Amino acid sequence: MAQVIHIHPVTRIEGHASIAIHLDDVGRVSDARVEIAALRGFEQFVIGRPAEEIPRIVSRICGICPWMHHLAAVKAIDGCFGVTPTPAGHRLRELCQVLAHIHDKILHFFFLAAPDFVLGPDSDYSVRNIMGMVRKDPELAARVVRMRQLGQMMLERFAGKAIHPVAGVVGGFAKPMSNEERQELQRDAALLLDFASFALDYAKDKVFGRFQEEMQSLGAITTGFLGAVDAQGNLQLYDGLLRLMHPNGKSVDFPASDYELHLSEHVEPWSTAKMVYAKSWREGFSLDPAAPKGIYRVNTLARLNVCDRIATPRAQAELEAFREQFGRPAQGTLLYHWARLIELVYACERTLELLADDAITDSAIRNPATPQAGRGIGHVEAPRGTLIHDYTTDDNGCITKANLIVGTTHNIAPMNLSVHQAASSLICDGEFDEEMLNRIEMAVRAYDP
Amino acid sequence: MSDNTMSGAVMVVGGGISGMQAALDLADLGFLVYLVEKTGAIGGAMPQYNKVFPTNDCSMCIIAPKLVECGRHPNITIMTLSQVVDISGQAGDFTIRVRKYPRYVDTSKCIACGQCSAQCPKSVDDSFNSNIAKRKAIYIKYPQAVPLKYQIDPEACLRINQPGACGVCAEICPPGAINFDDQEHDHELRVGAVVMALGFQTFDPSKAKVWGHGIYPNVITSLQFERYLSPNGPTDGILTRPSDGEPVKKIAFLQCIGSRDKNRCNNEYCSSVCCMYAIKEAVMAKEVNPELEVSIFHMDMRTSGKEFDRYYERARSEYGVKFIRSRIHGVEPKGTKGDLRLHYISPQGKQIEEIVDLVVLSVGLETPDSMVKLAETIGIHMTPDRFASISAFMPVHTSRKGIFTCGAFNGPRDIPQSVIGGSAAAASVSSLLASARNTMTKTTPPSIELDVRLQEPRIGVFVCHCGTNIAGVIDVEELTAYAKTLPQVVHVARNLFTCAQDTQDLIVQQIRDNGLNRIVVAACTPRTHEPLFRKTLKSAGINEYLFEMANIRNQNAWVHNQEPETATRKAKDLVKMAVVKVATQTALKPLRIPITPSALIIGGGVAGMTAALNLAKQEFHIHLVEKTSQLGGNALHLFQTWNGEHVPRFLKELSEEVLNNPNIEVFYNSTVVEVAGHVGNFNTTIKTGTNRKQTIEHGATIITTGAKRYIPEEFEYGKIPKVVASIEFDKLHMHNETRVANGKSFVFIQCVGSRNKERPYCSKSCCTHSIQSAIKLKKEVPSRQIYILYREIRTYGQRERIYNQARELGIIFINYELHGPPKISREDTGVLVEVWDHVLHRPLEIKADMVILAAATLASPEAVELANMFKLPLNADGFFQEAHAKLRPMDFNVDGIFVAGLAHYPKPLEESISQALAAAAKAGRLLARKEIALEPNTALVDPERCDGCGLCIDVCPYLTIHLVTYQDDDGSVKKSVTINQALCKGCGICQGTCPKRGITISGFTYNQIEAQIDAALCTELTPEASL
Amino acid sequence: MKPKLNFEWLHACSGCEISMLNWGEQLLDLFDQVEIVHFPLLMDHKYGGQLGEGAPLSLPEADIGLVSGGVAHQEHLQVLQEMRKQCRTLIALGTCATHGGIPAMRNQWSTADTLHTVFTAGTVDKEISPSSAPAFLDRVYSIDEKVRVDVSLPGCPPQPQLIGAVIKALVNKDAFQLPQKSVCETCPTIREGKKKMAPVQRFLHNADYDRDQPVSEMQCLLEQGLVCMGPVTAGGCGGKDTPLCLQARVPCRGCYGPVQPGGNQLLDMMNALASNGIDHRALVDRKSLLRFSGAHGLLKPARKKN
Amino acid sequence: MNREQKIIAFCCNWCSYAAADLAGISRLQYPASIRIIRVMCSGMVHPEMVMHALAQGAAGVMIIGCHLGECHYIKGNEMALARAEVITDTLEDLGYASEQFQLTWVSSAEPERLVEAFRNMCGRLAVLQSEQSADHIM
Repeated sequence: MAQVIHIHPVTRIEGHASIAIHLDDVGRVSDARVEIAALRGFEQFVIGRPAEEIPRIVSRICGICPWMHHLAAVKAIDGCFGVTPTPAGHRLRELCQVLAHIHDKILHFFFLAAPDFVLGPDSDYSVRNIMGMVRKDPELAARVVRMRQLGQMMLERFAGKAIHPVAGVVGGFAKPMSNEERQELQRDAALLLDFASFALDYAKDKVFGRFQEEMQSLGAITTGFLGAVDAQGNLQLYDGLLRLMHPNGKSVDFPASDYELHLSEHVEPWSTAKMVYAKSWREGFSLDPAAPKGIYRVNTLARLNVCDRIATPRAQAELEAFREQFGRPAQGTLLYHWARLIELVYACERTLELLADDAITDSAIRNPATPQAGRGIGHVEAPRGTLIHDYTTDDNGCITKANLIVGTTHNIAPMNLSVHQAASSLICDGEFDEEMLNRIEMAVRAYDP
Repeated sequence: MSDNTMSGAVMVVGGGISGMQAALDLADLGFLVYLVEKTGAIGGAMPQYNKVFPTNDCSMCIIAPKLVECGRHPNITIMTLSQVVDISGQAGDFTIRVRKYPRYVDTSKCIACGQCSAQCPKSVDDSFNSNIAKRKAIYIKYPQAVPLKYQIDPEACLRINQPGACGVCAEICPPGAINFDDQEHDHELRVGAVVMALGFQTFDPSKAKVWGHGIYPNVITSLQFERYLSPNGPTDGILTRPSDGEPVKKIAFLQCIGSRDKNRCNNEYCSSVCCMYAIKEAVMAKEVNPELEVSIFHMDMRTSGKEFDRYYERARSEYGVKFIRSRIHGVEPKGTKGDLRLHYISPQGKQIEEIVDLVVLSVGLETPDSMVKLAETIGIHMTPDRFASISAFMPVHTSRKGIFTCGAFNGPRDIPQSVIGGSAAAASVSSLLASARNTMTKTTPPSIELDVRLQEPRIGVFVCHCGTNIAGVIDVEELTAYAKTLPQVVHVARNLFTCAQDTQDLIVQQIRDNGLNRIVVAACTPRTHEPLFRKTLKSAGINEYLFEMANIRNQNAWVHNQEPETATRKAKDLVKMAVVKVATQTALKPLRIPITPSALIIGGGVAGMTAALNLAKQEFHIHLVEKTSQLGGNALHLFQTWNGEHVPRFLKELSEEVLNNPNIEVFYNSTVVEVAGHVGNFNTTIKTGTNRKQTIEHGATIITTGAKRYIPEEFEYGKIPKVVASIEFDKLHMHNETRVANGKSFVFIQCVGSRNKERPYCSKSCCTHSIQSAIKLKKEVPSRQIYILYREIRTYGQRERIYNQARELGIIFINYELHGPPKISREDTGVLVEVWDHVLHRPLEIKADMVILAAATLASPEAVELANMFKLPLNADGFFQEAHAKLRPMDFNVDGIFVAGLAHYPKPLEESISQALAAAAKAGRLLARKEIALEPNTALVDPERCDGCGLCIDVCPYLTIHLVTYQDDDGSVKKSVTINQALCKGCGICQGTCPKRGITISGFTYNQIEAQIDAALCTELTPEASL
Repeated sequence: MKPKLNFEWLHACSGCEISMLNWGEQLLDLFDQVEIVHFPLLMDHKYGGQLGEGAPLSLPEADIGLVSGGVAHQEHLQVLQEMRKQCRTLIALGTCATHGGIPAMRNQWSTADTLHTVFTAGTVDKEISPSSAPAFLDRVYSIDEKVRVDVSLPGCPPQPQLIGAVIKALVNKDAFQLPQKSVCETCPTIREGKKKMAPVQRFLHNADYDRDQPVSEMQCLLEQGLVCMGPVTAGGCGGKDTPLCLQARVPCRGCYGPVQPGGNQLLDMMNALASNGIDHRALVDRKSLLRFSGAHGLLKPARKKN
Repeated sequence: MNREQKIIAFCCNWCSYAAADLAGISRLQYPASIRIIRVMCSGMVHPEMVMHALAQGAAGVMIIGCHLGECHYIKGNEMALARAEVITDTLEDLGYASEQFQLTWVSSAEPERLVEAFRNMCGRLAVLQSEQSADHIM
């Protein structure tokens, strides 16, 4: 008898989602969908607002990665008003962005994802969580909690607000960094780098090692990838060119402002979430598991796949090891976790790199801006993928049009495919249990939606 | 006379603005005042005016509070329909016979419901409306009248003229107040002093037929015009032609009707006010209808007061009022439709005929014959112009000691001068009767009050029928039943007249019996009756502020009298609103601040010395600060007053008296350097001649810092030695210096530095001054050629006499305009003056031996600093800006500080002395109180809510709000604001600003108002959201 | 028995949850003191049972319920009502829950208009609106518009210590006091009154301050002419320290909602400016002063004028 | 719909409240929907009070103060004027009809003017209501 299995809500992810798995008469998966409830109308209600206020509004798209939206918007508004941030302003923004990556990655890996691995996908739902982790390894849990908090507090101490930030301003940054602040941040960043290295070692040892097979197979699909690199092909989070890699490994680099030439959005009648696909491949869009079209992925794994190298030593070493083991591009869905921890190391190293430069304490932090008509496209690599804010302003510098492509949007289509893949491989006769359903959720969790 | 024979009572005769001001000041200075008014209500002339110049305030609006204040003052007894018959005795101990004419209405019963008037069948001309409308035989003078009691006009009343007739008013009067048998009575009253504020009447132009008043309906007087313009007048402010009700398109104002005229009447003097009121009326008419053509025909525009010239200029340039310098000698009809024809000669010498559809006669002021007779009876001297004879040095003293005078009875004058006169008279009385102060006044004993803070509200509601005024419309039984259902209401009663004296006793009893701690009276308006009921609460031992009125008469029954059901529903809302408001009312106690009984007077000129001496005689201590080493100020340069009194002698006597008075401490070479404190308790630091700083504690401050003279930059002054300023000329003249002695031709140039673009004001005394000098020169050597080049001769009031005299002596007056000033050049040993002669219409060359420049009076440059220290405003010309140009001419909005003399505006000595006395009255009124009881409805800061955001600081008009920083319990630094309660007036602008209800006005808290809103809208606060 | 805790998010961004995690190690104590029975961000309890066998959208009973986010569609409303039913004490956490928050900005448009704009914006390949989307309500509601709320804890996000303190107090049945005053309470900037306040300017240049001096040496931003919503906004974002935005030397935008319960930040701010003689019309886009408190019917589509 | 339409009128103690008393003395008739709340000064009325009244269902709100330049407290009515602009702007911003609010100056001697203001307010609220109900039907 045909039936629909609902996983509602998908838990230990960063937003609202549910999964519907349709079984046919014989209990085989006929369809599987992830519904991400994302509609909040930002594209509508930013209209009419003075553009310089937008960074403080759109941060509310996500409370986990508000800095990403804040900074993508700031960069876009710079474009609208035709102003370039001062060098120090630019550095301070990037510093905040990489710092914001740190807490995010710790949160995702340890608080959300790790319980599946550390406690096991089959453990009871009531303990398969951070509270269970605390019970199992209080010392580790305490360190994790402390370190994530530290990442946030570094931001709050320096930039006022960590959640829903305010310090990025059109033309630069709102406050300069003092030497005391810089030294304090350097001390703390060193602690974080230690922890990042520890975390990666811990994961390789205690997590990935134990789930070698799943790492490659659970929710595995073959797709293209999108991420950011600099002109030399180095991994970039704050700035850089977008690189779209075809499943066949061929890439094209383009500035974010050209995104419309390469990407397009698609609406499925069953979802309020828009899906993005690679228009420039000229194959259209299809979610057919047998012959998907236009599908690419973003987020950590994608970035590690598209970049040629990472400019910081520890992360580069990890990248090399990763590539050696999984090739390029690596397609295994759970490898997102691994890639995430490599990026954590990079973010810590990059933080220290930025802080090491005296220019970061410069007083010239903001160039004055004048409201004007214009269009600006701001891009950053958010923890959940390529984030694009695209605004148009009128003569008074108020928004007339907005388009926002958030990281998760790119990944919605692949997530659907991954869920379909996982569900199909796990459920074949209409029988299912909690562990199976959790494993299906694990395929979603890897994308960190 | 020994002090104990002095009476502490004073009689003020005349209830116009001057008399009212004198009465209020005297009552507060500690004297019992009998305010004798010959009509049925006080107020005098002001209630008849639509607006006042130059502020364009609504006249009624600004006088109404004064009326109420007089009506309510415990130490003012108003005697209406009364006249003084005879005064015997002497200063300090007069016996006065006052005749009180019958009103035929018992004022203790009349509730002013107006039903009598509505039913009265007899209509007669209403003199209040200048006979352009009718009133009934039983009437009130005007709706805001004080006392608000009806009166019967015995000449008009059918019943009084024919016993047995009519009587309808007596039949319908709800409280039965009509008494047709009322009789006139004589009262003998003992008082220590008398203030004669007898007022004026307007000239009756119908006597001289030339103007056609009383013949042609479209010729009206300026007072009638006021009534036409007045929104509360008989035409609701709509101006139409009296003849046919057609819209008015063209108006001519004719000035000097009954003034400056020895031919058609005997009024030689200038009435002083007509130029300004004509401009005002013209502007008002233009405001309503900008299309209107308005011309003012005049001889000189005498707009010499503060801000008057600006007003004049605005009327011309902004409103397009035409000013034509020509005296019109007659008005003729044109056709049969009511149009009027005027002939005049234009400034260019042409004969012009003008057709207008309304002529307004700017009638002058004169003393009524009855008052002249009264003055004769009591033996006070009058001038030939039939005004009280006064000395410029003693501007409110009559020839009989102990009898003072003020207002237009002292000569024609405007409202501020009358107010100043009233206060000045009060000051003079107060110094005379200082020893009898507070011997006759009433004080209410303090009552013991129940502490209700911890009690639950127990509200009593008293519903008034007001006869049938309320009960005839509103279902009072239903209302009473409804009131019983309201929360916290424990007692409800109905009364026929809640304001009746026996009801007060009943209410007290019911408060006690039912343990009521908050009272609502549903009756008339709190504006008239709140004080009465508060007193009742007090006598019942409840804080008087735990009271609220529901205005179900004036604002309900009377205005919805055709909709009894709706009105009843509304009455329920109003009662509910009052109940919810009073429920959270807290007991309030006025803050009492002791007053330092001394005054600081800054400036030792005539004004400063006059104020000092008066206050010293009132037994207050005075600190007189003078920046030079000599007392006397600008008067040191003066030789005589306008009527020829010798100034140096007066100045010498005044200085000696000041120096010899033990209550006056003079600081020479001293200036104020720092100011702290507030009304009642100022701490002012002065720097003395030895550079020592000294801090003076004082309760009041009077600023008499004078002015300085303009050093001309024009007319070759300083380049040609024979061109001198008038003050210099006086000195040369006094010593008969050779330039003067040998001079055969003298030219005076007026308005030097005044009335120009830079200083668009009139220096006020120069015309008179120059004419006096000219007369003296001419009298000395009649062959001297004397010219006065003027723009407008402003010998206002009785000064007109010397202008006439000068012309009779052959002094030549030549008019010039601002854009064509005389040209001066050196010629041989003399000076050549070239000017355009407007009479001959050709240039004129005068060879002068001396040219005398009437240089302007300028604001003292030190005023700026002083104003900053005391937080006082200056006007655009740098003179101190008084609180209100009309009614508070020596006050500031900052309490306890007063201004007098040239610091306020240029003025002649007489007016400086008056203003100084008036300022002394104000200061004395404050100091005599010993302590200030501050209105308790002031702003309170809620420390639970205020966080010192500072939004309210600069919105406060009285600058009472300040930021403070404090440490809270855990040591963290917090900010808040504090209110200086002594300065707060409770306006609530701060409450209207604060976004967090951090500051509220007790009695009108945000929560109370919100509760009233909720009650009015009958919303029960039921959260729809609860599950 | 440890008190049970439900933590739901509705029309929310998860900032409130992250803020709670920013409480740091004290969080571990909390995990000890309460039993979390439903918390989608951190644990795997599902509506209607783990296999979906129970009643749809059913939740466990709890002593304390935390709800972040406002109510935008039917499912939010159902979850919220279930929360209210199951939780003895219900806490509205964060400004979305208490005042609608940023998402309530969309109340200036009808739901249909918003859907149209969103699904036609940018690079969408075809213009369709999803058919099986959850049933959107006509506007975004704060949760107290829909159910009774016991504790309102605004903030975007609420300060972690305050969340912690409230939960702890509820667990220990202690009394607690939420901040009553505005952002200005803990703002150390120099204030002298608004008389000299410059005309309102857009935030296109940084505030005037000496980078080597603490915030306490900086002139009040409002007095500098930068519209700072501090005076009309509930305080507490910086705990007892300087408000967070001020730490970053930027003006407050009002994220804790009105300081006065039921207050109107737009009206209060405009009133404060106008009362101080500042031309309120110089302000570009007044409505965004309600960007955090557009629920309670405050933000509405513009009235159609005839 | 049958609920009685009410108008809250904040009247200042010195001018408009006195004028309202005088309107009674003169027996001028005006619609009974007016509910006068006495305040010391028009500058005392916080715009939130206006908004509160409308939110509680008042058909309209009036603030009636002294003529400009005649404020008993120097500048309270100027303050009310500045706030009135805020109120009307905000009413439009918040989707109310700004016609629901009116600021008027009336001196203590102008009861006719006051009554006219009351009548005008009622009149325009009636127009507004008929417009709105017409919108509703459409």
